[in-house]
Amino acid sequence: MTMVFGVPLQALLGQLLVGLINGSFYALLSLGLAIIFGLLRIINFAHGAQYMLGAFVAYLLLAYAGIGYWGALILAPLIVGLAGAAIERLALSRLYDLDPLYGLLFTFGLALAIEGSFRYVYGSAGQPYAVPQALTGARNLGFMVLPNYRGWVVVASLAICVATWLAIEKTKFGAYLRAATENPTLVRAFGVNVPLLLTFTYGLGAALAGLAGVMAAPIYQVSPLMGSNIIIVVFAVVVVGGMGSILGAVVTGYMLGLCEGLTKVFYPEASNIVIFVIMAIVLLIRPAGLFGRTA
Amino acid sequence: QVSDNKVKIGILNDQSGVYADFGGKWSYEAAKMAVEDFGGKVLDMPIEVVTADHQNKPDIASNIARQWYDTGQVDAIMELTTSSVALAVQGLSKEKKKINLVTGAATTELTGKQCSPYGFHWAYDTNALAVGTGGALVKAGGDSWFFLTADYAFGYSLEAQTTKFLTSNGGKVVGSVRHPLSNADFSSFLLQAQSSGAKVIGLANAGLDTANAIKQASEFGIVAGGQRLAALLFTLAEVHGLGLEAAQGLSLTEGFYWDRDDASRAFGKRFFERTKRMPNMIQAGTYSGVTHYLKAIARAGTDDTEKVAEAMRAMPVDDVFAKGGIVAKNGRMIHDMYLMEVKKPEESKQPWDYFKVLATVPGDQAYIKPSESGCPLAQ
Amino acid sequence: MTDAALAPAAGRSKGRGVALIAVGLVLLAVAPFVVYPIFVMKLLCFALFAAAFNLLLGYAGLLSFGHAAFFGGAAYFTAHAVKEWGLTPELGVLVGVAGASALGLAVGFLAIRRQGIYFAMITLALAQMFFFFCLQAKFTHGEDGIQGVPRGHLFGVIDLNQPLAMYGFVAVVFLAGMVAIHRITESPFGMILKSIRENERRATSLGISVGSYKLAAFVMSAALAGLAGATKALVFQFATLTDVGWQMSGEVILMTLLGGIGTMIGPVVGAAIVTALENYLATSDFPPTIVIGVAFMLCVLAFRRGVVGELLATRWGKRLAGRGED
Amino acid sequence: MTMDAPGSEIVLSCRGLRKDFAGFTAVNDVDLDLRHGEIHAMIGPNGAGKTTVFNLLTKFLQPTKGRITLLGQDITKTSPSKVARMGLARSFQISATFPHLTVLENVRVALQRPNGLAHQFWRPMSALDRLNARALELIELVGLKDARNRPAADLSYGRKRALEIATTLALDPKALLLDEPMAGMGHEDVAVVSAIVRDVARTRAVLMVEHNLKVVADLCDRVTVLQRGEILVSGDYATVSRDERVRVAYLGAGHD
Amino acid sequence: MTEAPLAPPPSNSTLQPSSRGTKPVAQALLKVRGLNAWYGESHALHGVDLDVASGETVTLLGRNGVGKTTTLRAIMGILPKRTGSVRLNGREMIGTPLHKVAAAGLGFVPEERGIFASLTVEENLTLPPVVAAGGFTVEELYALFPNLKERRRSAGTQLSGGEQQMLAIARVLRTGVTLLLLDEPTEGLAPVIVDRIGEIILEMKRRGMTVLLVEQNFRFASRVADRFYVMDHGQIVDGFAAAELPDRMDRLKEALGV
Ligand SMILES: Nc1ncnc2c1ncn2[C@@H]1O[C@H](COP(=O)(O)OP(=O)(O)OP(=O)(O)O)[C@@H](O)[C@H]1O
Ligand SMILES: Nc1ncnc2c1ncn2[C@@H]1O[C@H](COP(=O)(O)OP(=O)(O)OP(=O)(O)O)[C@@H](O)[C@H]1O
Ligand SMILES: [Mg+2]
Ligand SMILES: [Mg+2]
Repeated sequence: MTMVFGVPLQALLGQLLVGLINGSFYALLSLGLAIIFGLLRIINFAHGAQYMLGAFVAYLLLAYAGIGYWGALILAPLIVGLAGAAIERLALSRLYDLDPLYGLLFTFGLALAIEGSFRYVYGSAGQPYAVPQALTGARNLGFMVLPNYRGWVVVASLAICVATWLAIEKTKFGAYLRAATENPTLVRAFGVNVPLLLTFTYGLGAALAGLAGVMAAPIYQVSPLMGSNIIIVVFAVVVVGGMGSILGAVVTGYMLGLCEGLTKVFYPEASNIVIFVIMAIVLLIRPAGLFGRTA
Repeated sequence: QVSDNKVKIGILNDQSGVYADFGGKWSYEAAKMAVEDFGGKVLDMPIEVVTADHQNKPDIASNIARQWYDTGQVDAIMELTTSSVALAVQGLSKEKKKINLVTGAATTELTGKQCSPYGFHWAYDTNALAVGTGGALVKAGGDSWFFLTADYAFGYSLEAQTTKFLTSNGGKVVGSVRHPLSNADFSSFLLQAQSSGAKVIGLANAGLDTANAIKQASEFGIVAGGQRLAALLFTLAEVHGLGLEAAQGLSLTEGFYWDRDDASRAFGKRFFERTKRMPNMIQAGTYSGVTHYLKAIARAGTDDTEKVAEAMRAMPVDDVFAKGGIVAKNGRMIHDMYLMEVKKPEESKQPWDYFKVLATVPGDQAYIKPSESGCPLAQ
Repeated sequence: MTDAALAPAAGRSKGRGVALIAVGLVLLAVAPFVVYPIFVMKLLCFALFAAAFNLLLGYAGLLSFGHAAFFGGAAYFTAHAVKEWGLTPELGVLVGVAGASALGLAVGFLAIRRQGIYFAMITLALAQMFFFFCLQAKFTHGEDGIQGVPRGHLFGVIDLNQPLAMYGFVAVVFLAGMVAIHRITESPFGMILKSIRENERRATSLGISVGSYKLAAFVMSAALAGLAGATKALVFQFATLTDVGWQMSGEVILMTLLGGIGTMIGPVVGAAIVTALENYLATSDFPPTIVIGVAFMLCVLAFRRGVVGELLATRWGKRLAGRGED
Repeated sequence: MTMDAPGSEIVLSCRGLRKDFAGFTAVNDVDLDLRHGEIHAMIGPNGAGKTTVFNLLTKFLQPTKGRITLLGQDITKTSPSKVARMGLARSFQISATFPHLTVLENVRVALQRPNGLAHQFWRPMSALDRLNARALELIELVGLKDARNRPAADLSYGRKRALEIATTLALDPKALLLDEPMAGMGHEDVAVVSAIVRDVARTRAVLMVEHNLKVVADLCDRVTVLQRGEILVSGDYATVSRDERVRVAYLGAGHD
Repeated sequence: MTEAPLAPPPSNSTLQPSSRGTKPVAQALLKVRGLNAWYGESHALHGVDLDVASGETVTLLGRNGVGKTTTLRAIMGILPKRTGSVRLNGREMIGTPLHKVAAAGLGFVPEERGIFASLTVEENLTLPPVVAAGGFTVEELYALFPNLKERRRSAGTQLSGGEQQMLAIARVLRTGVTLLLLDEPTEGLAPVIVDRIGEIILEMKRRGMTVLLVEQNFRFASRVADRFYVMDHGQIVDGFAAAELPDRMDRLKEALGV
């Protein structure tokens, strides 16, 4: 058996794959966060709550409307996205002229309120949500047994990240978005309804978080606490990637997932700190983050 | 001889935070049930139950406890979920010469170095969980273990105590891995556990961490592959939240199960009618603790702390929760524990029909001998 | 050129300031006999914590999302020093403050490299690292926390187990902390801080090493937050993880925001409201997190100046502050 | 003001100064010498790189290439605040005051550090009162005496520029870099500021960017024309304004 | 020194107040009256009045900082605060949301060009939505500016200054707006490009477009403009037709500080 630093190669490959799966969630979440930050200059502290909301909506759809995973995959992000759009219209749009810190503080309060409400109604132990029938079972890859659902998560999240990236980099709508990031006033002067675009963008970011939530529901316990635990790590991902850089967020998401996976093999005690350590090092060497534009 | 002409019990626990499902507002319900069952009066004085949500903050808990004792005419505080709160309130109760009875927290410190003459620890502790799950499971054939341990003091002590019992019963530990607290993804650790070939994977963690580990173990087909999962701290409420599909085959230890005998079934049914859920050991333990406290007042003929505490120790505990339970000098209520296995979905005949009792662990084996607990009162 | 002619407004507000301070002192003296003393002590600790936080946000313009690390960290250091090393309370508090300052130096050194939201994120992440450290370090006893910390005898003579003695000690620490904060903000150094907040590039061009001043302010704020945390450890006789978590960092922001950023009494008022609210909510039917979350949102949307700020903005408030006449 | 060195002494100079921004060269191969007692103007079309040169000289930007010396010391790698402490002061093109501080406080902030009153956090604010006399002198010089207790934000644009000059002068610098000091000022103000600049320049080296050519012609001993980051021509005003390239690039064909 | 920078033009100015104001123009496409504008608390425009007739090219002259750019921005509505009246085809534009202004027929080429760095040349070119028929097609524009076609795949800001200016103008020509606001289109450009831009403006005029131009390059302006306005201190201080230009040359030179 081939060994790498005292760990069998096969096991290592398995762990790398697992890291990639984790990275998929980081990437999906940081993608939404980066889009919101890139255009709205708002650190969306409620992103974790919106992720949780996605998972909960999926659960509620199943429990009360009998709508299963595949339906939820479409509906839940839509619902979370619409809720996000409403929040943007009602509240966030009033904060754009102020210091960006107020956006951070508002979404912080929002996160507390959403999570608190769900904890109040549903407790914190969580709700059951099973892997969809079509994706149960596992496949032997030789070096590890990969549950089919995990395979789906990697493929789907990669597809979504690429699709979102393409939509933003290659379409007319994306061109509006990118242009509005640079100079919203001028884009408005060209006749584009930028306020609507902003509302849509926040909705899109929230929907991406919701989508990640639905995808997480069969793997992670659907609990009101699921978002607050992951959000800080995702912040670190976005800071390392370079705030506002969409590509940076996605690439860093996968990369840090892998780093974390490796740490779990070689020094598991540090696996929750490793991301912050990387962040500190990156900030020392490249204050703007790995993919950040301005120095 | 009752102070302020009434007996007032405070139920202080987490009702909105991470441990809200452990005992939560349902422990308050259980306490009220106990008072009603007792007849609402003791020594002809009315009994009152108050409650507060400490939000998992020891300072809020300590503040409320002080106010209750000093100005709120509260005679005893019970439940006390999470160890930092339980220890803080026990310290305070000792200073104020008031009774506190812990059902929600697990740490053996409560009846160890930090024990109090007026402090009681009722439903379970880490040692009992370790003996129940570790010791009894080895006897049932699960003799090689791999631990998934939460990387902080609570996890270490669960792991260490379990290890002690399983090795003394002829089992061995083939490996262990420490995972960060609030770790969402366990697949990496589960892969390591899987390839270790251990017969039992012990989950030395709590709450959402345990739930996630179990859910993901089922996804990776660990139980289906012949390995056994043993959760060291997990209750009925959490199995309910996980669903049988994911939880089937899991072993765990509780001090109570509603479907054990006729008395517990009757109690469970009444509790369910009030709360739409079956009681776990913390809620049933709170019922038992309140009842025992009231009995002790009746026996002592006063609510004077010293005398009531003495009476509580003097009487055996015989109720729906415990049969022949003994209250030791260090405050530990010693009673039987049950090693359970979670049923397969097809075995479950009705809602909340989740457990099979695999083994009963006698109280004197489950709990640390008072003389060895490190509590000065029991030397 | 007489000074009086230069700053007439300052002269007027000075008289009122003295009156306000007198009222505050009387309140402080009466409080333990009216309100529950332990609650007042807790409030004073949080008020000092919020004021220390405000020193950074309100006067240097830096939003730290990791201040709980200094508050809770100091609580641990003090608890350990008093319980395990048997130090007297005043030395224990000193150990806590020193620890918080050292921590502040390390966090500040990394964080001041960026501004605005970036600064907030970095402090958050670093504080989170410290949280994990506290979770795992042996001396903190994990989730049990350090319990049963003796209050001991102040300078070896005054028994702090006497509630009034303890109250007196906390009140003196609070006053000393507030005086220090007032002194710092109203000092030549404070003036430089203000100028940096107003226009960093301009300050640099005047030869001010912006980074060192920010770092100094950061360390001072951390030290004072540590003073509050250390005192709290003695009041409650324990130090636990709740005080180092990011929720606590959020709470201190809420206190400051609610009371009024950049004012001297704002954080004190905010701390009083939040602590009272938490205490009240504990026994009410309202879930605390929801109420606090909604309070946050309302503050940001509707009263960004906070209670004190909004009051000062009224005519009566302007008069009180001595600015009404101009 | 004690220094009375001969007018030929070079205070600030740079050689081969270059600044690249992501694939674009904003300043290229610029050599400048600022002499004691001389007013040096830098003119050129918008975007020619004038402000960038200012930022490079004051170290707000790090040059890609080139060497800068101040009073004979190499400052190519020095921090901006250190450079300011060594005696190089500047004003900003976009007016830079401390908006919520009063006029007096604005000037006093500049006086604090040279007088050792910057880091005392233990002393009361009244410790700064001894700076008031000097601060007021400067405020009077630029005609802001009546506004001394008003926040800088309340001042009109032109008066903010005046305040900025007073603040800059408070540092008593050896070299003074003024970025469009007259921009946004009325005619009389231009005259006042011109007089101030002429006065302070007697004992200092001054470099100014100015679009008001009348001011340049009246005030400046030497003019450097910058275009696309490079020096087009340098010399006295008459020479420069006669240069055909300058007329095309900057003065425009309509200029006589 | 006086507090108010709002003082009227100094009396020693050669431009007498009597010459102020505008000659009424038959069926003005754009009618601006009493336009005031502010940047934060600084008051930049003090009651600008001007008219532009359909099909006309009008040039706004004035020294640096007198408010020419601000006038264009205020007409467009991309300032935080403005008051007065801006009528386009009789329709009041003050109060119209900014993103509806383009549809009303106004196109804007900003002084700083506003090329988007994260968009390619072609994306930049096709960014503004088409608001009316009659604009140039992308092919026509590429024919007009071959440099752009050559570099259509490069990032917008990799272009040279001159090319960026072409792109900024071309971008608006596609949308079919009737009135074009051009802010210093020749700034920093080589003479040959200035000539090209002059030709383009003349071509636009032939196609019936209306142009309001801000220009420092007087020679260039005199080649394309039908009428002139002169600004000082945030006000229009003079206005005349191209034919009157030779008579006014001396006074202008002084007013413009050249
Ligand atoms: N940080 C930067 N990144 C990229 N390009 C920059 C940066 N700063 C300036 N530039 C560019 O460098 C060139 C020179 O700018 P600079 O501000 O020095 O011009 P200037 O001569 O001062 O013009 P003005 O007369 O308008 O003030 C401009 O094209 C500008 O866009
Ligand atoms: N964004 C801004 N914020 C504050 N003041 C501004 C701003 N833009 C311009 N100003 C000021 O408004 C006045 C008018 O400026 P404007 O840009 O309209 O002048 P201009 O005539 O276009 O000059 P130029 O020929 O230099 O382009 C100037 O005094 C300028 O300093
Ligand atoms: Mg410039
Ligand atoms: Mg302009």
